[in-house]
Amino acid sequence: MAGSETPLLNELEKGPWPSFVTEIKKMADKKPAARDLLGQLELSYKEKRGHWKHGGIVGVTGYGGGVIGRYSDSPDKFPGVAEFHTMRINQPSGWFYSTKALREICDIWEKYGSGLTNFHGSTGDIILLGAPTAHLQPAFDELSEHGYDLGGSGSDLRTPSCCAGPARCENACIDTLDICYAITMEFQDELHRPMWPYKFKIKVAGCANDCVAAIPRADFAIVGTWRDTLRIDQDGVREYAERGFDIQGQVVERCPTKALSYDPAAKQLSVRAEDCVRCVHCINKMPKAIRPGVERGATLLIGGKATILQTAFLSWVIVPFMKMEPPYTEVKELLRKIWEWWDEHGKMRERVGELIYRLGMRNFLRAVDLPAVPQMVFEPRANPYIFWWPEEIIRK
Amino acid sequence: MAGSETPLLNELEKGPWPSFVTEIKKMADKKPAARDLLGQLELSYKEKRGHWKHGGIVGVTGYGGGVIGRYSDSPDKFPGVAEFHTMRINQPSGWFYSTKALREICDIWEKYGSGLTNFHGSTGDIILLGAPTAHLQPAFDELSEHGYDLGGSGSDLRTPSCCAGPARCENACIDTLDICYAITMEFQDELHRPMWPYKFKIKVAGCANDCVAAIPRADFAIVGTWRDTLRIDQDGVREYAERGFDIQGQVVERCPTKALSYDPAAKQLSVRAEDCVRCVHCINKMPKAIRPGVERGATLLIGGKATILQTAFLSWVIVPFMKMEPPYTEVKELLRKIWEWWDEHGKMRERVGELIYRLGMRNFLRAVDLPAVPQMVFEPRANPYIFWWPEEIIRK
Amino acid sequence: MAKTDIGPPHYSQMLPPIIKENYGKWKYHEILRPGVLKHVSETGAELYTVRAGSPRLLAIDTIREICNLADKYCDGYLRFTSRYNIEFLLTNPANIDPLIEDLKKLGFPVGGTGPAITNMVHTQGWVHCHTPATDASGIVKAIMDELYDYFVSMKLPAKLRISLACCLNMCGAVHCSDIGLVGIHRTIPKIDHEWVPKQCEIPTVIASCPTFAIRPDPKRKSVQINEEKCMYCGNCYTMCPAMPIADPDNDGVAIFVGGKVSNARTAPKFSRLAIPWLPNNPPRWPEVVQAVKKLVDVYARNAREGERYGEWIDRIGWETFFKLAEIPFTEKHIDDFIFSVPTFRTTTNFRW
Amino acid sequence: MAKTDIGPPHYSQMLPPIIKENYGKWKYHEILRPGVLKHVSETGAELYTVRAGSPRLLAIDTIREICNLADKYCDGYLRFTSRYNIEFLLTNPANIDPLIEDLKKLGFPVGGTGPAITNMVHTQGWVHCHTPATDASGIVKAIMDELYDYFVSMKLPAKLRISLACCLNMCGAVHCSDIGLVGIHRTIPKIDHEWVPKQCEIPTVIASCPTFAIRPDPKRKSVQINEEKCMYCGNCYTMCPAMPIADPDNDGVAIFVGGKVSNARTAPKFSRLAIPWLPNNPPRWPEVVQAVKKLVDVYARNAREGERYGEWIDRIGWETFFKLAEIPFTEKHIDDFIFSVPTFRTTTNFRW
Ligand code: SRM
Ligand code: SRM
Ligand code: SRM
Ligand code: SRM
Ligand code: SF4
Ligand code: SF4
Ligand code: SF4
Ligand code: SF4
Ligand code: SF4
Ligand code: SF4
Ligand code: SF4
Ligand code: SF4
Repeated sequence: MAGSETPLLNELEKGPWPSFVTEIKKMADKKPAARDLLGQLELSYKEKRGHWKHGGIVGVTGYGGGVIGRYSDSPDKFPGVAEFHTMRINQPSGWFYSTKALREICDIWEKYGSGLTNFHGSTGDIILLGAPTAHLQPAFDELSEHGYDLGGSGSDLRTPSCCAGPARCENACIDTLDICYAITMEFQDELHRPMWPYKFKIKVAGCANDCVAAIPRADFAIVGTWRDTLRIDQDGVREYAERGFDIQGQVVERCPTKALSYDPAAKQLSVRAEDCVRCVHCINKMPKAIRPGVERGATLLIGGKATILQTAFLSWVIVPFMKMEPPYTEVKELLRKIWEWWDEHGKMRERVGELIYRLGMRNFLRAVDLPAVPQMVFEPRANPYIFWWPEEIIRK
Repeated sequence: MAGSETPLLNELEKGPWPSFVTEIKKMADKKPAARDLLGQLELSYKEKRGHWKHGGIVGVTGYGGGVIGRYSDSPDKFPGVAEFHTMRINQPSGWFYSTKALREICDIWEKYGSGLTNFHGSTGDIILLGAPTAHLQPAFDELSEHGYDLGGSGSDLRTPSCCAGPARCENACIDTLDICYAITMEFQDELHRPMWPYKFKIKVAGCANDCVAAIPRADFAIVGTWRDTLRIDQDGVREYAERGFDIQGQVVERCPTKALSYDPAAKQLSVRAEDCVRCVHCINKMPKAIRPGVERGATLLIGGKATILQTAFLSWVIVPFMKMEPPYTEVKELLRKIWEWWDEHGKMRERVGELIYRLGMRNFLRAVDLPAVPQMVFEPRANPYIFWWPEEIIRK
Repeated sequence: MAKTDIGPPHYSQMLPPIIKENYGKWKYHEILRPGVLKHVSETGAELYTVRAGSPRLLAIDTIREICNLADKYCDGYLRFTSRYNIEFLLTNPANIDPLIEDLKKLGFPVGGTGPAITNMVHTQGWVHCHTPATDASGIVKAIMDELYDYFVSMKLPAKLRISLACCLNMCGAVHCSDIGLVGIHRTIPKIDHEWVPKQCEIPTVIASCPTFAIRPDPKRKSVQINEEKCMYCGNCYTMCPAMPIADPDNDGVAIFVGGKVSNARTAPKFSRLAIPWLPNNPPRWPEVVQAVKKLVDVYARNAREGERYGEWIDRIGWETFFKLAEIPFTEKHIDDFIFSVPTFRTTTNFRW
Repeated sequence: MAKTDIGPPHYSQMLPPIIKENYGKWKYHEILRPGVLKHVSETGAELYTVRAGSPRLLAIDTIREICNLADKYCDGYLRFTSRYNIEFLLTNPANIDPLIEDLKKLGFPVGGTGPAITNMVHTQGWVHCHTPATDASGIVKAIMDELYDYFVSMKLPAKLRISLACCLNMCGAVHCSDIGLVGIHRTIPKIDHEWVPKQCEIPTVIASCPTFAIRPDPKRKSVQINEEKCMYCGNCYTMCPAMPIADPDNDGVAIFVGGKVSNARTAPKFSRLAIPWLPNNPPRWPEVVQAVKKLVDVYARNAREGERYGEWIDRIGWETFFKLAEIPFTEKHIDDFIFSVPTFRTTTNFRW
């Protein structure tokens, strides 16, 4: 496609950062969809507004989600994107790939789609951008043949995701990849056939750094932690000290609970275990000297979501510590109980966090059979609006 | 009254703290009201419930408030408290009294009431506890003759109150007594004739210690502060140091913004003025060495209230700094604007803070003509639910 | 007819000469001993204050006795504090001891200054109010007896302020107290369907409910309460006498901790739920008194010098507080009203 | 027919041998230089990672080129990060430089590690979505060009994460970013009363409005919007195509700052409003780019080592932030939605 037709977009080929315009152009000669996408996008740039029609339901046999229907509002001008649906493909845990796998996907998308992708969507799926309705089923069939499946969309379980975890990180307190895979496999039906009040997202982070943004971005966050004491290697401490690293200023004073103390003469660091809240800051700063404890598991949090409707929520603690061992029965059962309660009480488009807000943690905890613990709150209630269960009332 | 009739209450005459039961008993022989109060109270202690009827509207000519009607639910058993109304008398600023004044009040209450009082009610009034309906007007007449007036009750301005301030405190940055008096006098009509959606309370504190609990307990809090730098007397600092006072630990490290630094060798304390938030902690700890600055005025806050309906609010900043000089025109005008807006938009029983919550600070600030400043918030909004004024919209 | 709108007497009539002369000129103060303050003026003048604890509910005869003392030692002036204590204002330090002796004879303790427990802000209770869920003066007396020693000494880590309100209206404004006690109900109002239409404005009653638990009952021209939504605040009863809520067996006291009023160091803080309910057990509420005592003791033992109750908890975390205080944490401690979400712990940073 | 519900390929198929062997055994890591990590295993094995920036929107031909490099240097394995970057996993450190050379030729920058700016999380914008208030990829490209230097170096006080969502649905989940950009509308939806009854479920539309601005219009079997209550979130449009809200002149971008995701030191934090609106000015959004640049610079200049954006603001206070950043504070910065009250400053403790 001649650059002269997209003067505005061409501006975005300048500069050092790799350009998505260049990417679209790469496919524009081979793929009318890519060419017309460029044209329609140029129009959007000119008019400062989108040119996609509202919604549109498309899909593949046996699935209620996984494909986002998209139609141009100017199909005459841009016939290549008259139908430009997106397929969400469930990524492998931790976004690890063999080049073989990636090439397979590319080949399939060359055949059926625009040749454009997102690696990845912000929920974590592989996004195959733009195919006409008629190509969806054959594309899916071939993907399936090669071992790929659709991710979530609609009011279902969304594609779970996880950080690199034990595959590439010393902080990992849980096997994020395996947990993510096990949960994804266990709940294929929930993932593929929308049936809930709204979407439900699960993310698994190996430690409190939360490299996968589980707490802000998942309805259910699984975050690795430990229950004993972090491990300090005093030789490592000495190494940092001798390198001139400011242990007192950068580590000890930044410990949120002042759980650390440093003896500069002896070059020794010590921790008061009962005060450590496992924020991993000291580990981040001195990975050669400090490591998580050995009695490991996860903290489970619930309710995270973006701003619609009742503003964004961050997930909050519901289980301070759970052992995480295959087949992860405990967490799976908890998820089932949560969904059952949410499904029964949730209004349409009500995220689980919003439902808990509406009905109160007391009802949630009772329904899913979890004990209330102070770890669930920053601080207890300030108001005296306390509810009592019927059995607590004295009847004479 | 024979102690044998009140076995439960008698228990409350034991112990070192002065006993209210003893106080009631003191009047019981002279006053049937006090005697029957004791009787009814004993009954309450036995049955674990109150014995006053619900409400009852009584008053004195020309006033819509200032008297709380109260009727016994067992007038036959306790005729002395069949009618047991309370008069709220506006206290003098700062609760300072001459004994002459107190004796006058006692004499009047001996004549018309139960002889029982509260010094003071928790809004700040003198509470004259218990008089029959027929005595209210004559009691008021005589009080008025001696220079006393009623305080507030109902949906009106409540009796303003203030801390000891410049009368007895070196921290006072404003003349709390005079401001309290001036406001009370200016708004006599608002105080005495209920006409608003709900009550409105004003409290005046001389400094951030807020010894009158203005921020939690007043809809409108006036709190003294200064705009320049606090004053440090290094001789005073030396004195504390030499006395062995832990300046570093008790003062410098507790400064919320770490604005102070101490040189133990020179025994010198210094402050980074731009970081001082005038919390007065250092002044509290070292009153001989540190004093407020000299450019003084008040921070004004709005919205404080107890828990009904929408939970308790603490007042929040609406004017970071206002000079406070007689006749306090600026603050009076601001109050008028606030009331006008509240009166126009408030629902019945909606405190001004709740109204602002419902309609948004943007509408409040516009109505009362105050500029938005970051001092009004701990932190800006986290949601993108931003409203725009019609004039800000681009219309082509 | 009496004059109206004359307002209170001008404060200047109520100030002793030393205060008039040194008004706004105070330079610093010292606490000479529990209950005794010395304020020094820029002019060099010295004012001595003796603070005496008061039951607040005072017979006029007692006030007259107090006046006698003020006449004898203080040139006929005195004041009350924002927490009901009586302050005698002296110019002659030699009068301090005799005054304190005389106060002792009258049964008034001297103290409440500095790192101490001072008088409890409180309310009417069964003495005068129509909506209480508990008494006020009685519990206050019982608690102050128990904590008396903390009033007459200065041995706490910091000031400790206790307040009590006898119902959710919270006239004691206990919501920002180091320890706040609130009378609460635990059962829903009993609706008198005959009287509701006669005595109450239905829309007002409906609007009075914070949790929208009340709906109209058009058939009976009355209202209905959704039991699951009612948290027994009693506000509907305030608006409608035909919905009494008192229940002797189930009414009682909830205890909140960690609030503060001052801006010193940290912003004012709300008190937060420690103990959801203790029974009304007059005349001396032993369960409540012991709970408060224990709450004071655990603070006294564990907080650092200068740390208010809530500042101490901020440092150690609520999870540690509940452990140290040996109070079970329940779902009741978790907020479920409008501003609940910001209180939920949205981090893995916590102690075990 | 194709198999359904087979799920994703098992991750073990996707891991290079060195990772399989050292799975769960990593001991520590070092950042060798911007974009290059070294992980050391308990077994002594060393894994090198080279991180390359990606536009996220990738042509299959580009993916194939990336695969070529992974075949050449990494035994045929690679991964993507949670922020769209490409990570090459090497066992031989001698391959690092050649790989980086090859990446340069393909136009991929190496960096994004440590105290740097990494890739922007973002969304579809005009490329694929139907509800955007701004584009996504275009602004991201313009911003990353401007901040390129911060990607390929490690000279910031700490990690700085920028995200963008093209409408209030916030698919980019920008709400906890050091700098978060959100496409916003500023005018109310235009109701097509002919189509509303045909295309939309009225009760659903009414329920979709966070501020209860929508009420039924029974006459027209449509809905009405209360202008004063509408804050242009577009959620009704999501539910009802007959209520389009896009407005080229008034749509634009709001910028939030100070959020974070990690629990390191401090709990995760929401980003908070810095700049309420900047216009959509394609192709390169100069106003937005300059604003972000300035926000980065003021942080880079003023924050202390190790301080995230929000931690820096916590220390200096928002009042100082607005001064330093030279951003006017307006009533728009003051929250007026459900959880507003806890954000109001209920203390006199503030800076001038
Ligand atoms: C593709 C993707 C953006 C991207 O470019 O990466 C996306 C795209 C859309 N999202 Fe999203 N969301 C995507 C991740 C998110 C995230 C981020 C996340 O999952 O971490 C969020 C915020 C987190 C959350 O779930 O709260 C998100 C919050 C929403 C919302 C608001 C939900 C809420 O409760 O606040 C909507 C609105 C809705 O569901 O009606 C929405 C709706 C949409 C729709 C389906 C538009 C619509 O109104 O129906 C978008 C389709 C765009 C298109 O044409 O392709 N999308 N959406 C992301 C999914 C890719 C993937 O599967 O990997
Ligand atoms: C006498 C006093 C308590 C005391 O023993 O000190 C008192 C007593 C009553 N208050 Fe109060 N309030 C008193 C200070 C307060 C305070 C404290 C303060 O002002 O600092 C508060 C909390 C602060 C606030 O205003 O929010 C307070 C919050 C209430 C409320 C709840 C208002 C709210 O918006 O949350 C009510 C209920 C109502 O107004 O319907 C209430 C209602 C009442 C009523 C009138 C009962 C009623 O339901 O109508 C009580 C009459 C008791 C009686 O029979 O004497 N009272 N009331 C205080 C007034 C004495 C005085 O004038 O000095
Ligand atoms: C007399 C009184 C003012 C009045 O107009 O009546 C008063 C007087 C003084 N207060 Fe106060 N405060 C008085 C109620 C309060 C209140 C209100 C309340 O408790 O309801 C507060 C807020 C309490 C809170 O934060 O919860 C209060 C918080 C303070 C503080 C801050 C303490 C802190 O660190 O948080 C100081 C500073 C100090 O003591 O170091 C202070 C300091 C003072 C000083 C030292 C001021 C001075 O230089 O004269 C006075 C003697 C203090 C003492 O008792 O140790 N005053 N002070 C009140 C005495 C009440 C009583 O009878 O006990
Ligand atoms: C590769 C990746 C995980 C993945 O599965 O994809 C990853 C990898 C690492 N992260 Fe991360 N983080 C990754 C996204 C995140 C995210 C999520 C996000 O940004 O959306 C966060 C939360 C960000 C936030 O708080 O807003 C995140 C917060 C951290 C932190 C905490 C920083 C802090 O002090 O707040 C550390 C610790 C550190 O760097 O000292 C960390 C540390 C690390 C370490 C050092 C862990 C390790 O020992 O291997 C890895 C290299 C760090 C580096 O880039 O400097 N990682 N890390 C993600 C790379 C994204 C990218 O392409 O740039
Ligand atoms: S979340 Fe923790 S375990 Fe996972 S990649 Fe980040 S630092 Fe490693
Ligand atoms: S992990 Fe965090 S809380 Fe624990 S010692 Fe290290 S810095 Fe402190
Ligand atoms: S508020 Fe300040 S000025 Fe008033 S009495 Fe207390 S310390 Fe003194
Ligand atoms: S007044 Fe408060 S903020 Fe200012 S220097 Fe003193 S302790 Fe610090
Ligand atoms: S708190 Fe309740 S019961 Fe007590 S005085 Fe106030 S309104 Fe009456
Ligand atoms: S007691 Fe309170 S919550 Fe219950 S119905 Fe009455 S107003 Fe509503
Ligand atoms: S943020 Fe909004 S416009 Fe952007 S992809 Fe998500 S739903 Fe679409
Ligand atoms: S745009 Fe949002 S606020 Fe406005 S009417 Fe629609 S849903 Fe309501």
